[in-house]
Amino acid sequence: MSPEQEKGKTDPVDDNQAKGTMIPYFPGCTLKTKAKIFETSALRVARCLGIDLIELPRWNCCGTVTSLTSDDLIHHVAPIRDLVRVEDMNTMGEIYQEYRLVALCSMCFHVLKRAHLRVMQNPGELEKINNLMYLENDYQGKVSVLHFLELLRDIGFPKIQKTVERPLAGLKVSPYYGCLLLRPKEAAIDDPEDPVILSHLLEALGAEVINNPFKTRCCGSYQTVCDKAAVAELTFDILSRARTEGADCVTTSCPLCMFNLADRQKEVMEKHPEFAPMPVLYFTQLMALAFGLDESVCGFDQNVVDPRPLLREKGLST
Amino acid sequence: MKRTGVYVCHCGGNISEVVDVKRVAESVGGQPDVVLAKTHEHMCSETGQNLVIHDIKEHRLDRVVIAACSPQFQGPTFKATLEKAGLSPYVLEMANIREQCAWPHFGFPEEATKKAMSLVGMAVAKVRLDEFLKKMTFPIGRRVLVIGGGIAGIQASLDLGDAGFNVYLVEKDPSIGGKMMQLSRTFPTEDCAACILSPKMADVAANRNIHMLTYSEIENIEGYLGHYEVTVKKKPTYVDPDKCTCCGDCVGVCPAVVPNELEEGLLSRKAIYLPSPIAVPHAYVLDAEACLGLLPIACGKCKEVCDPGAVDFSMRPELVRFTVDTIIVATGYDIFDAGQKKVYGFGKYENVVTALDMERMVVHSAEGNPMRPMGKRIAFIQCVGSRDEQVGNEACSRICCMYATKLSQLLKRSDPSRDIYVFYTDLRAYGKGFEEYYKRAQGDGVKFIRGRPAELVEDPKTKKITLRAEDTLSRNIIESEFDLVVLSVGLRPNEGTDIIAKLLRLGKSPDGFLQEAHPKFRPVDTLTDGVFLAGTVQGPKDIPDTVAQASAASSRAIRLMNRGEYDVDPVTAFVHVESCDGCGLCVDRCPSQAISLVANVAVINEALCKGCGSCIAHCPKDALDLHCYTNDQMLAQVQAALTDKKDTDVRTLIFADDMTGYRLADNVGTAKMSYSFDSRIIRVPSCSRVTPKLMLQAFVFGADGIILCESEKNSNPYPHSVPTIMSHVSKAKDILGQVDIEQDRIHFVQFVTVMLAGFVNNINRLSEIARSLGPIPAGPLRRLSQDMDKKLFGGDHDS
Amino acid sequence: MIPKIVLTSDHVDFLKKVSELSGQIVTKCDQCGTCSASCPMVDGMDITPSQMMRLVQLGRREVLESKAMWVCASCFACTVRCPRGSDLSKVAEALRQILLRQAIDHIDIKSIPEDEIERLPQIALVSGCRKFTG
Amino acid sequence: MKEKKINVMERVREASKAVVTGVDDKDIEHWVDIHIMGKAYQVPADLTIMQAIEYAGYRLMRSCGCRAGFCGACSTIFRRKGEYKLQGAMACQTRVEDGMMLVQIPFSPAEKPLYDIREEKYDSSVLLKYFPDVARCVSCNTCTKSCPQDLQVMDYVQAALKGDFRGIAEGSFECIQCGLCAIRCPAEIVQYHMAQFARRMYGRHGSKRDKNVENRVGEIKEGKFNEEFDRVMGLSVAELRDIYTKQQNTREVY
Repeated sequence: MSPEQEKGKTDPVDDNQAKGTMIPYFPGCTLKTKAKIFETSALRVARCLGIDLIELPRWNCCGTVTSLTSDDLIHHVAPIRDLVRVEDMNTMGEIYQEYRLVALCSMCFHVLKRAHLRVMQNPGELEKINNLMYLENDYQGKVSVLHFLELLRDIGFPKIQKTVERPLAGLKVSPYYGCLLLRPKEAAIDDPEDPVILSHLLEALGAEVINNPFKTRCCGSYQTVCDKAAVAELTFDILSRARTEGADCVTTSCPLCMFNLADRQKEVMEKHPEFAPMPVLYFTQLMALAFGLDESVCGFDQNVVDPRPLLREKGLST
Repeated sequence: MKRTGVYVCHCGGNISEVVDVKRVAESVGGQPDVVLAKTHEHMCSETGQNLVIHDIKEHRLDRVVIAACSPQFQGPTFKATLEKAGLSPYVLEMANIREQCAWPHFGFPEEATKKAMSLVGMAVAKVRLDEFLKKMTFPIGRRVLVIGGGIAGIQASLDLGDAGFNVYLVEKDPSIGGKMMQLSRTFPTEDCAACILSPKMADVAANRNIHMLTYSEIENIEGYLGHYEVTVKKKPTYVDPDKCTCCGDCVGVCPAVVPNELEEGLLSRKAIYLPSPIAVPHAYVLDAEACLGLLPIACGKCKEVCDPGAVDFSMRPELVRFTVDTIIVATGYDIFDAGQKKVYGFGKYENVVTALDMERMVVHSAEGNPMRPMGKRIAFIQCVGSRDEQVGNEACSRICCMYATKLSQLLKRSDPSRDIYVFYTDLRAYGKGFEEYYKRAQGDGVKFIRGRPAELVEDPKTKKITLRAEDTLSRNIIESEFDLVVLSVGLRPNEGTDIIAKLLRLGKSPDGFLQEAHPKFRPVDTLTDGVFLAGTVQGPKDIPDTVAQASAASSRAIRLMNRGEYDVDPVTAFVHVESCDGCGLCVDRCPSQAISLVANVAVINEALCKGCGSCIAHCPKDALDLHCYTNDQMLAQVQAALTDKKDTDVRTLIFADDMTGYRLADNVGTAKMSYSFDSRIIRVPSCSRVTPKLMLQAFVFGADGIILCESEKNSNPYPHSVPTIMSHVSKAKDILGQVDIEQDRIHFVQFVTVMLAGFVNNINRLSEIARSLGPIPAGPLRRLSQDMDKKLFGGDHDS
Repeated sequence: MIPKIVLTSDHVDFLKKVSELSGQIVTKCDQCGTCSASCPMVDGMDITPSQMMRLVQLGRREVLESKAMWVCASCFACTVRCPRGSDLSKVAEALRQILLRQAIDHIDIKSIPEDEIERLPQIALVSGCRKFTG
Repeated sequence: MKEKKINVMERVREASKAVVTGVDDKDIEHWVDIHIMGKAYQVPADLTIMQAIEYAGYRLMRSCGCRAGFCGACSTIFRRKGEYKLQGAMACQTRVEDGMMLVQIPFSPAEKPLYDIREEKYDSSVLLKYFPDVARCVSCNTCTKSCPQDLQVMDYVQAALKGDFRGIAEGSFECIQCGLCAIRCPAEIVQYHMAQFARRMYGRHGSKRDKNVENRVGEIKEGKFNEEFDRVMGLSVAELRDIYTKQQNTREVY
């Protein structure tokens, strides 16, 4: 296959739309390292939908968790500084009137959005933060932080369905939302107790959606640093339940959920020898697969629990 | 020279602990027409009132100022006092130094005292110009509309009907009976609900004074106390109730099956059905929406089998119009939509039901034909949709504790091998016999666990429900499986109530139920004259409370109607004939069509005039005026409010409408919420009475800012007033702009009586604005006072 | 042995401190236990979240010796369910911060085994540092 | 007239004046008042901080190195008159100003981990392995603000979180290891040690070898400079000192 053909295959973008809508995008530290495949697949599927996600220049780590005390501002400086970069992109003319900022990682999304909400509700705090960051431009509050899933919802699931080349027929996927996309209410992308956004996406991809009553239950988050056992137990509960409900694999949108659900299966099996490994995939990997993109984009070789045998069994991979 | 007596009340310390009442009394002593100024411990007591009567006679007083609580509270008392002493009740003014001084400024005695002096000064200035008016009297008939045919509406109708009043009872369902008809037994006595209700329903049907309109909805209500014009839309039942023998043959042949409302959808019914075995009127109904087709007839089988020929497809909706004198609103409640509480999976899990479902299941089990298996392990979850900010209802629904106690006992007693758990947060057994009933349930072995379950999860195979809760008494997490989980759903305002509330301009309390006129002393009255509340439309309550309130509402209605006439304050517009040049500008502007031109002079029809005062602004000659709130009086109050203002002071005037603004200020005071001392509240019937001229004059006399506080449009007794005020305000602002005075000095805000914080914020904000703007410079003020009349009516006269 | 509690003004001060730091009116909690039953980490706690709230309501500093706030994963399950609209995660954070601000760290990042650090994603370490070190 | 009391420190100061400035006090027209460690001094207006300290009579045992802005030894923190901001600078590169308050930071206490760059995996995790404190960064940017070299310190710390060795190496290339960033960091990160490690790793594993370096290494290995090495190694201490002094004399004195 020639390079041209190769390109045509992996990039079914209409030539007229070769330059898609440019939207600033915040990767977050883990997407540049351990979750590289999440970024790669997301950027490519976005292109297929006519969106060019432009990496925010000079972005810094958002902090991953929101500081919750009333008097602490220093931990909100990082996310606000990132939001300043979005406004800078507009003033510098790198993008035109585009104040949306797309995040992929649930934690980044949560922190950026809550920081924005907090300073918008407390102008005094914004003033202090702006003052501390006197080397930067002031944050004007124009940015609207979006999770990639929200962007997909805005694009419309019917459109996504049209882009699908290889429907994920027969693949039983259980969506896992975790916490930070849904809670608290003011920063949620969907109903905190009964989210549907991933189900709608998976249905558009042609997969069979398996509802897991524990889809919003916490994976243990940062407790994984000091309490592996507790996290493994939660992973065991979540994945076992998904299997009971009939799922083949689980999909998520957070690198930390991914680590806890996938990497910690090792600890699960030490405690529960009967536990059979279950593949956990980023939703963008499944999108890439359904869009007919190359396996190097899908990056299944980088998943801790190799999904390829399952995909082959379902006739979705060679 | 007028002879005014001023009385400053201690209010048993309520006022005197903050305000130096003695200084307040002394402060007006110097005014030429103030004959005496006294203080008293309790002005509203008999000794206080006698003091006034004595002084009126002894000192030949012809004007009285009482500085005490809000006129909303004791105004009627003191009016009666003046009448007893042979004076017109309208030469009384009250200075509200409790709600507007002592309470909101309780931490600042000096400021409160100064403000009190100012308020008394304003009252003295106004009372000087009071006229010797008489009460107006209007005739009233004996017709009542009762909206809602539940137990509240039934009880109210029976009381009124028995007392000889004519009742129109309007019910939206095909049968009266309401929610009570669905219940199994009533707590704590365990009477069979249907058994005690059905005789009352039959009484309604039998009462010749009660005209029942079932399957009917209110289309429109217009008018006022003594003359409410009602339009009701009666839906066709397609079955002639007089011919129907209730044989049930039609049901057998009807092919259309829909969920049965009486059974909460747990059972089905046909399109043609008997609403309930105890339905009143007792006749079949054909549900047009469920029927396969009436126009044209698609099936018609029911008509074919009906021997008496009761089925009549030619029936059409009917508009019924009638006039009543008073109205009782008894539209009841809906149960909370349990599907909203998503963690409990109602609607998703087949073994999660509401308590009302359970009532029906218990009824059918008792009759020996259970609807569905109930299992051995049953859990009740309390406070579903109540006391829960996550679903937007902070209030307690009051009845759930006891109905769960009742249902759990009934279930346990009918099968003692059942394991029944009630998960509660607080168990409230406050009523007569309730605590004993709760104890009995505990004795019967029902287990009460103090903890609110967080989530329910269904087993995909067995369909059993796993419940997770903390036993907060032992601090353990309980995770157990149940065969059935019952959600004790709370009470929410009935959806249909909204329309009625809008038509009758009724306010809502924060919980969404309708607001009574006073929580303590007028619990069934509303702020709309002649409209009363009965039952759960006012808030959750059990059956005895509902019945008691229904009787109270009917008695309040009877009190109004029984005399054959009622009194109103003579707040009507009048014309200064000598000034009127017959231009007629006012005629079209009156929303009640109360003004006409007779012999080239404007004449007011007092029966039609509602006293809003909105016409006054339209007269270029200042010939229109309003009794009790005359132009001179308004100006005198404004001047008095500004006389003690120092150069460094900021002074804002708050015009507050009687319906909402003034009551809101009272509520703020009662809540002891503090606001700026700079403000002086001036009561008006509606802010549409505040003319642009008055606003501008206020600035000339030294005001720094003005707020007009008016009832929000939907609860305003004068529906036209909001646009009128807007045009007045924009006119005044225009002129301010022309003379370079900041337009931000005038604010217009719409309120409902619960917006306490909003009221305070607006007052404080205006003070801040005025402070930051600084005093109005002399130049613009001079120009304003010189050109005011020209600017106000220049345009109008040209056109 | 049932310990006797003597309530003093110190208890009031502690309640005030936690209330200010968390921005929550802790006394509003009516101990319904929804938080505890919602908590995914409760199995590893020595006191339940609602008990933690109770101790704070009474201003009892012993709450700082408990594990509960360190086991909290800030998943906000309690936050979205609290019928009184309290944000428990903020109360737990306040308790953590009271200790962290006294330079009492919950974990020593240098003590995490090197192979575990190599395995953990950045996101885990950053969040761990934020929540467990001052 | 009251006799002026002269203490030991003032005598030292008198003695060192000419040494520092080469100019007699009488000829100096402009003076500034400064505070060194809380004590007031009047010094000639055009001195660097380092010269001013010495003019004031202090002898610098530490906090003094190349005197040319390269070695990073003379870290100083100071506040200007009327300013709330705390500044950092190299004492040898910054002039005193009237009202300045200053103190030397001769050493930033920080442990340097032991590593063998040949053995380490060239992977993002290695940075966190040796410097897990990097994960504590709150992006407050204080490090950048305090850097006397005007480096974007925060940016290279963030690059470390992203595992971007090249970003760190290029971002920290002009770092002089003065430690002012680490002293001021609220997250107690040791930025400059981490950056040094990253530069070394990048040099070893990441960057392309430069052709000139390759050539020179080849030449050394081939023995092209053996003769010169032997000559220098054979010199006596006196000869070496002589060469050094001559070399110094040809350069500008700072």
